[in-house]
Amino acid sequence: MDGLPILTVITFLPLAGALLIAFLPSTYARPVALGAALLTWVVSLLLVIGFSASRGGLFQFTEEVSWIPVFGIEYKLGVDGLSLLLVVLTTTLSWISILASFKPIQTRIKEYMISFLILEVGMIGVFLALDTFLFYIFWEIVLVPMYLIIGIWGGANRIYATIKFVLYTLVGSLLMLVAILATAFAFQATHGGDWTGAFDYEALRTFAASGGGFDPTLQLLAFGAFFLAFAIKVPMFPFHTWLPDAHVEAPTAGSVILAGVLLKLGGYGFIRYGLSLYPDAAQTYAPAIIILSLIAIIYGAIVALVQPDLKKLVAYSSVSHMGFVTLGIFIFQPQGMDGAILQMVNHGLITGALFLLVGVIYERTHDRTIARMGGLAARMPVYVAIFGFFVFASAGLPGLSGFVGEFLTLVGSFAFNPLTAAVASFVMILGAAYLLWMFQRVATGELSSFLSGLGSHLTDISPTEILTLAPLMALVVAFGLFPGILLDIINGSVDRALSDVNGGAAIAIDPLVLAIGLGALAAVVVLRVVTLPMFRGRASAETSA
Amino acid sequence: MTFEDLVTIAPFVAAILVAVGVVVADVIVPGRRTIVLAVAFAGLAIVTLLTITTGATAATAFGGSYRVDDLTTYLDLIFVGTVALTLLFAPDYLEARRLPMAEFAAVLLFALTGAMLLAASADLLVLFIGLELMVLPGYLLAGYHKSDGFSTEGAIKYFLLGSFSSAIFLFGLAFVWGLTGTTRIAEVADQLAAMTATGGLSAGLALGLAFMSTGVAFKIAAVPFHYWTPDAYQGSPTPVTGYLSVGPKVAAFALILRLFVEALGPLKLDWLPVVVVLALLTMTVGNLVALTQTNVKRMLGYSSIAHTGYILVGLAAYAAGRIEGLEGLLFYVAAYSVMNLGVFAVIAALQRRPGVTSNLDTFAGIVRREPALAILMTLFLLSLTGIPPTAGFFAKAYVILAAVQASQAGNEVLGLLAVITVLNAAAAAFYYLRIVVYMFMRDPVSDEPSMAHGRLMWTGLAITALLTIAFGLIPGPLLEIVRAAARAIG
Amino acid sequence: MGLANSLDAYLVLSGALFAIGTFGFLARRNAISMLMSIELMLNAVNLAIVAFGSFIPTLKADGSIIALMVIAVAAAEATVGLAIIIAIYRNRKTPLVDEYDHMRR
Amino acid sequence: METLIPLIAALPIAGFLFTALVGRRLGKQAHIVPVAAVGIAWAIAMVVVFTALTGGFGEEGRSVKLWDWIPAGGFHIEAAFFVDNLTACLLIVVTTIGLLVHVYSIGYMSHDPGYWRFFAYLNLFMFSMLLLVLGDSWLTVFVAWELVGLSSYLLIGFWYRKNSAALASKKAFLVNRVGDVGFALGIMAIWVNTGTLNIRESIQVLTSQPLTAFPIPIAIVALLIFAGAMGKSAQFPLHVWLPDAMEGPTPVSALIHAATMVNAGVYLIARANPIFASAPEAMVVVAGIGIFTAILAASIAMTQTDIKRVLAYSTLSQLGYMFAALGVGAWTAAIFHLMTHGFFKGLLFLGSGSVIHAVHEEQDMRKMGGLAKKIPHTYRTMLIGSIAIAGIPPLAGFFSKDEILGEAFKLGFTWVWAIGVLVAVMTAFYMFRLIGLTFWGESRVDKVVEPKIHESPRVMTIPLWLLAIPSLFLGLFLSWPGPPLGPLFGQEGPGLLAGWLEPVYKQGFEILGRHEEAFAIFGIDGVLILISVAVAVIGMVAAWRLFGVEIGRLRRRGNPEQVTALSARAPFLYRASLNKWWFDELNHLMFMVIGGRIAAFLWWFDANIVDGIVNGIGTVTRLSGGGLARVQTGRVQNYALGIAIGLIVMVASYALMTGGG
Amino acid sequence: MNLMIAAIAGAIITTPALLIFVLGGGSVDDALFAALATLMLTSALLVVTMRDIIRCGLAMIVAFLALAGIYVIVGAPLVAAAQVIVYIGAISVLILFAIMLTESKDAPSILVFQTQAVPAAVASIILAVLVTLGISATDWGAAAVRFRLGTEALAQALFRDYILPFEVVSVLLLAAVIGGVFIAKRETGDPG
Repeated sequence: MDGLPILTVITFLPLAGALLIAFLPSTYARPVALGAALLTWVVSLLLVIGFSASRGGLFQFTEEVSWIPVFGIEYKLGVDGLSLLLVVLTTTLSWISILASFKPIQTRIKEYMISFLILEVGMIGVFLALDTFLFYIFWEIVLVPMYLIIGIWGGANRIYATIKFVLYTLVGSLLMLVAILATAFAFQATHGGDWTGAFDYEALRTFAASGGGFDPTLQLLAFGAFFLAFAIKVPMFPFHTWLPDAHVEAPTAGSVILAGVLLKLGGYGFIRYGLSLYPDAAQTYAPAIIILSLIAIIYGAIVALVQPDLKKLVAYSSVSHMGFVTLGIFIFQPQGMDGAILQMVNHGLITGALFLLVGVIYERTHDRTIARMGGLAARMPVYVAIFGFFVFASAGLPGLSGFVGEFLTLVGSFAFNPLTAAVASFVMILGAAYLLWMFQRVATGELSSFLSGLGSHLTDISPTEILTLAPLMALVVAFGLFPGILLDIINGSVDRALSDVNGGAAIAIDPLVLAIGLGALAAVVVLRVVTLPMFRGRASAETSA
Repeated sequence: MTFEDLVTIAPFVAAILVAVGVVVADVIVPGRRTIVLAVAFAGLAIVTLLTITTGATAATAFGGSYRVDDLTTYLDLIFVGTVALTLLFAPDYLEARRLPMAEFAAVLLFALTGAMLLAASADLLVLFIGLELMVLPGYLLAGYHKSDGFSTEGAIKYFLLGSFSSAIFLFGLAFVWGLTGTTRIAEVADQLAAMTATGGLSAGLALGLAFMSTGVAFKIAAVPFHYWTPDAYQGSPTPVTGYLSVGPKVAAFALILRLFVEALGPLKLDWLPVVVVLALLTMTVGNLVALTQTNVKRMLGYSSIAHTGYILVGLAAYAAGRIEGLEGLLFYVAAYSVMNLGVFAVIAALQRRPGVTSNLDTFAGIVRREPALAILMTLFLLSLTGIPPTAGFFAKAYVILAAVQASQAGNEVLGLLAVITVLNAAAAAFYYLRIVVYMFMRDPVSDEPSMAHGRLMWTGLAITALLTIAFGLIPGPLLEIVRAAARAIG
Repeated sequence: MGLANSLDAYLVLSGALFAIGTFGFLARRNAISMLMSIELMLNAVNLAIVAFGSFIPTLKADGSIIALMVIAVAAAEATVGLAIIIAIYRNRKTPLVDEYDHMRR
Repeated sequence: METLIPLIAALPIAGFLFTALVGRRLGKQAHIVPVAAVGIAWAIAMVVVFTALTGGFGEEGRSVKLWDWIPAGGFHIEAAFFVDNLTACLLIVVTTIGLLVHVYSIGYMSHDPGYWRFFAYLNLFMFSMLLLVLGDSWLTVFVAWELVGLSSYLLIGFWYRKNSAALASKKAFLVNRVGDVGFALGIMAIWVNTGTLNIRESIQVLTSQPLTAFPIPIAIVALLIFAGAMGKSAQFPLHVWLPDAMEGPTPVSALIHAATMVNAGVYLIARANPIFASAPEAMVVVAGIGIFTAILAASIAMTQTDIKRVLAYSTLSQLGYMFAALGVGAWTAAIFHLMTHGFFKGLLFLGSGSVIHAVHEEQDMRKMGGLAKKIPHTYRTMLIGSIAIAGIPPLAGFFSKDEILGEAFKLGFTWVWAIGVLVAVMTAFYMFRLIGLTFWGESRVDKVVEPKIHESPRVMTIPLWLLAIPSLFLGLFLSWPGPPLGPLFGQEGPGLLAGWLEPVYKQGFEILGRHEEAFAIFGIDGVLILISVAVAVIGMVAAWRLFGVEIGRLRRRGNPEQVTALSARAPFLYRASLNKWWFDELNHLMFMVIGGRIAAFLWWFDANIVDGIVNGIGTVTRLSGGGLARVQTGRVQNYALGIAIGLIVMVASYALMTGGG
Repeated sequence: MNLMIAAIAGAIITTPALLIFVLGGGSVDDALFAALATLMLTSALLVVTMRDIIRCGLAMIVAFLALAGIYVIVGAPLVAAAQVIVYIGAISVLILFAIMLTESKDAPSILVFQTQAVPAAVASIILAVLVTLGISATDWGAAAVRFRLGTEALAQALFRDYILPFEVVSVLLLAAVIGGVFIAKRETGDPG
């Protein structure tokens, strides 16, 4: 496999598919797109086979071509355990969502498939790029197709949502660009004005690791910029408000990819760049980030409780779940990091599946309002069974993959500071609460008048739809029972990332700080709860299920 | 006047001859646009050839009043390209409105000669005349659709304010002459270096600088001297708008390079703050106002103002001591030229049928009617936004890099400028994407049949699109040229 | 007391003329008056240039030549300007520039 | 053994998967595979149990490793099974009762459309429960912990069309989750303290080193684990879910909510006995909560009218006993009571199921009465169960309950003993109230149903009798030849069960410094026995006086007026008992009302503050743009003036740079 | 009537010159300069203030004449000549012609002056002041006396140093004419 540049192949196979679609009549759009995605998936599986987990911390299959020699910018790809997982996740979810959009998407199918494949190119590229400049380019490439997917095939309020999504993301990423350039220049300046390696991730990393690394102020500023970009993508509280809008408006497959992969870009960026290039700054920021993560975990779950719209509920649950990712990363504990990465993968699978499931209902009812559902179990038993499976998976039921990541993160944070673990583990209750409540309102009880009104339209889940969900179920079970598969792959990357931030030796969060952070939130809440008038109406409306 | 002199100015002379040739051709066989175009393109080809061949070796002519170096060559190529592309885009539009091709081509080519002279001038008087020769045709082109109220209105606004600023600029120039006692750029620079070495900026020089800065700021449409831009752009025939947004602007930057960077180089640190403030105002105001526009041509007028701001960042970085700033500026103008020409070309194509406005809702759902144009438009808009891998992105990255370097070299305010630049870029995304929204995500207001577009139009669009991508994807070659050009004066 | 021999006198004079021209340009409504004001400004500049020419030793002849060029340029400008003025007068039937405000904001 | 032990758990899960996938098509044959699976599992389990109790695994037991589950660096978890005598005891209860309930269900659920689904769920539960008792590491136990929660959720909500069932199942899962959080944190604490999650290794570390060596105080660890136990075993204040859980089919109540799952907490603490032994303060808490739950539940059980709810509260109260026992350190007694209670309470529930079956899904005892003749098998078996639970010798309940009370007293927890005695009175009372209202007196059954009343089929009655047998003799069997009867017949040494569990508790006892003192049958112990027998009788007789009795010659009519009079005499206590001390209302206020408002507020906060800021920025930008556009008047002169002003500013600024020009 | 005005104007203009000449003891040149300067400024002011645009045009011619005179004094006769030929001969005529074309007649001041006339005035005065200050504050390294310039020297310079601009200006004029003609000429079917 050394002969052919397999990474380039993986990255640009979808593009080839897109071009093909562009030149074929639109009737071929669906099969070609699916074919391309499947092919990419297969190749990515080959990658897994060829990958040597024992050297998981090192970049393998690296390709290097000089691109803009003037600045030493290179077309450099490589894969380590971390990126391998995420790439496979991407390729898997891609073909699944393409398959899932066969029926829902009927207009402008050609453009749709093309943008979807280009989206895949961008996402894979982000994970494989080993050159900060290249990374940034892929990062931005992701933006455009998603913008179109939401904006063209989205719901009623799609334009507001998509513009919000793009602008929000752009603010972050452009600042990140400044940071990338600043870093590169700092590197060049310290290497006698020689640009070679100024954008090369590994060179930068070794420099950052070697005594002192980058100048402290530069680190603070640059990490700040990176943080903003990633925090918006993840999304961390309080940068998350674009997410519910985007999810609600996006077509099903769009939501799947958005939740399944796009959010992971942030977490990946933190581990790959945030920690490795600016260790000291990472240490400095860590407490704040940890507090934000805790807030996100609890806050997201609580807000999810009262969402009237299925997709919004899942969206807020994403905020909560991704909080675990950032928490796990920034406590600088091996278990935490392991957990964070697992959480990324599992959230991708489970939340992706949940969005697919919501899509299934939406296909039949053209509605997502929880209040109008009810009693589905009577009419769609198989669907409800699968739905229940993923609901519990998302609630972190042991034996399914969701649990391992969550629990590892908690273990790590407990080792870091029991208080954080105590706070975070509350989500075990809250998560179960909003998920089961939702499940109860949708699936159980007598069939709601709205649903019975649909009559024969309310058919049980179709084989195609099952086909999209089955692989996810299989993976969720497999990773739940044998998380070792994943852990072996990522261990190397985790150790390296942690050694980059010198094992978090220095960082220790002052419980006081934590208390203040949470206290602030609590204070606001209490303050408003004691004086309720302005939303009593809604409160009663939402709590009466 | 020796033979060497003639060789040196050969491209310039050739350009003049092409212009005259077009007129003559039209006199011989009136109203045959094919012949006109044939002559024009053939001539431009020759000009290009000469530029490349003679540009290879730096030389001066006419007692050092005319100078050829890598910068000259680079700029000349941009000018020639701009004019050639404009000539590709114009015919469909003019034909539909029964406007003659010959005069258009001739005037445009005269403008080209002016721009080339600007780029090559080593003498302030030549510089001034080149400037006039560049702008006067501009006024005429703006009013080229003379039976159209908007066109002429734009033209007269452009003309009156333009000549007003010319007068101001010239007044400043006069002071410089008076103080330095010479018109040769090199000597001016030496004189100024000597003067500033002893006791800084003298009052007269300050006056001169002020007047010249104002004049130049006007020509590049920097806030608060930009007022003419939106009206002129909106009013002019769309292909002309495309040209106006690129040719005169780039030429004005050539003027800056020759006058401020070269002649007034010794006063760098004195005009740096002014440039910083101008850049800041220009990009911010440009973008903010563009947000509220509903007429695409006008919106893009403001956007071009904003881009002036970005380019000025490069200039500021240079003034703060980073040659990269100059490189960034030069790269940016090239990128800016292709993408802006492209974007206006698409609008021109859409307006082929007379009476089609450039209002936003004209663009509603055109992807149904004109998918190719819609996609091209999107490409150019993305480039203007600065999304990789496009020319616009790399250009922006370049000037930002320069600014960052300058700030790390101790001029922190440049760092601030860089940050504000990217924030602006983010805000700008809103109105660029708004057009995309209309094209792809709205339903068409009227169901007109799609229009046929001439082969020339498609060729031009193809070229611009390719360059837009190429500059972003493989900027290497262009970078080399740019650096050489920058070294010629930096 | 040698007014005619002091450069400043000429320069101040030209400055004054320039200011008057500016005022005209800002204050008048008629396109042609504005054009005339511009001509005044250009002449002011010319005066300054010529004055420099005959007081700054190194400039010598250059002053006059520049002045001649400027005059020529001014002529060209006037031609173009008048042409445009006539054109728009055809469209709008008024020479008052501030009524050419169909494009704004 | 390497294959047998895993098979015990593997068979039910296989049965579950099979039934879940194809059961729908099997119709009325759906039960064959699941019941067979459990049956075989039972057989194997018995083999394993026998080997274990005959010392086949040695003192420390036998563990079987399957695979490395979570190899996350220092955090290494194996998927492994472990069997020792404690496990063996639990296996007996779980597999036996499980099997009987399966059989019983064949009859009970025969008319239900979800027949196959029911058996699938039952198998899933069996797997989870077996995994729980077999788990070799804390995390495995936790997994099972959650899985039993899941299967209980599924079974409680089995009749998903009933909203009450759906709500009850949700409530059960959530309340359990509260406990689970504690358990999870406890596990983390153990890992942080010991660096391993293998139960025996971690306990080894915890007991071998000085307490000060651990970052997390051991008392905290103990309490966290206890929190988990409270959730599953429904101890106050997490007891609220169990009564509602009666929404599920009766076999479920018998299996999960009486005999097996609710005992998980007891098992857990017994398993962790050295940890608790090292944290006396924690043990006091356990004892306190246990005995409080006991009396609280008993007080409620006295007035409930729903036959299953009475049994549910009785279960709570009995569990309270067990925890009290665990708290005072009478671990053997706890397990003893766990086993006996498992059988007779299972019996009672299945019996009540049979009753309900007979009167056509009627659960209100006020609409029963006089059923004794109509459904004799059910009546007899249930009577046995009641006597057993009431603590009348020589039935099973007497031995275990007496051991608990006796130990409590002798270990100096007099207050526990006192309350325990009180509870014993109440127990006897409410059990015979139940029997009286249901089987004796004249019938109050709906006239329409009256003639259709019939005894349940054999497939249901046989399990009842099979359960009646251990209810009769298990106590004697397990305590023999030890106290209390052993000494009477001049026997020596500890009872059978005590002998079995001795190795399990060795460490714990050592830490507590306990030593077996001689059993004084003619001394203190005898007195205690007499007392507990006496109080049982008192309670029984009191019930007879109020609700009548019809045993053989002993006949007496109930006396409703006196009942109302009594309840009127202590109105508050009566209402409190009737309304279950208003715990459901409290929870509703706390979680639905206040919690709901908090959530609603946060949503408002999100939409208007967090997002408001974001959108606000956008709006401000847009508006400022509009403002700036105002400059563009379209008038050349205005523009020119602008330029002129700009020029002036420019001149001024440059002039400043010259330093005043 | 017009003669009257002209006479009065002449009187006003010549007074400062006479004052300088008689009282200030300046040379004839000084006096002439003063006179011409005054004349120029006055007529320039008239250009920008008078209502009747035709008179403005005439006043402009006067101003240019005066300027030409000043050129002579300062020692650039050739420029003076060019001034007379080009401006008075060509441009002014052009302008007057345009005035006829656009029928801009005598008009009430509301039609003459912008609403912003006052700020405009202020701005221009400030500008003038600033410029004057600047000029007076600067040492231009000027010679004590102006020197006259011989025509041949001029030609020398023109054809040695400035041949290029000289040629280019012709191109400029050519362009202006071609374009101007096109824009100004009335097309068939055009309105007006």
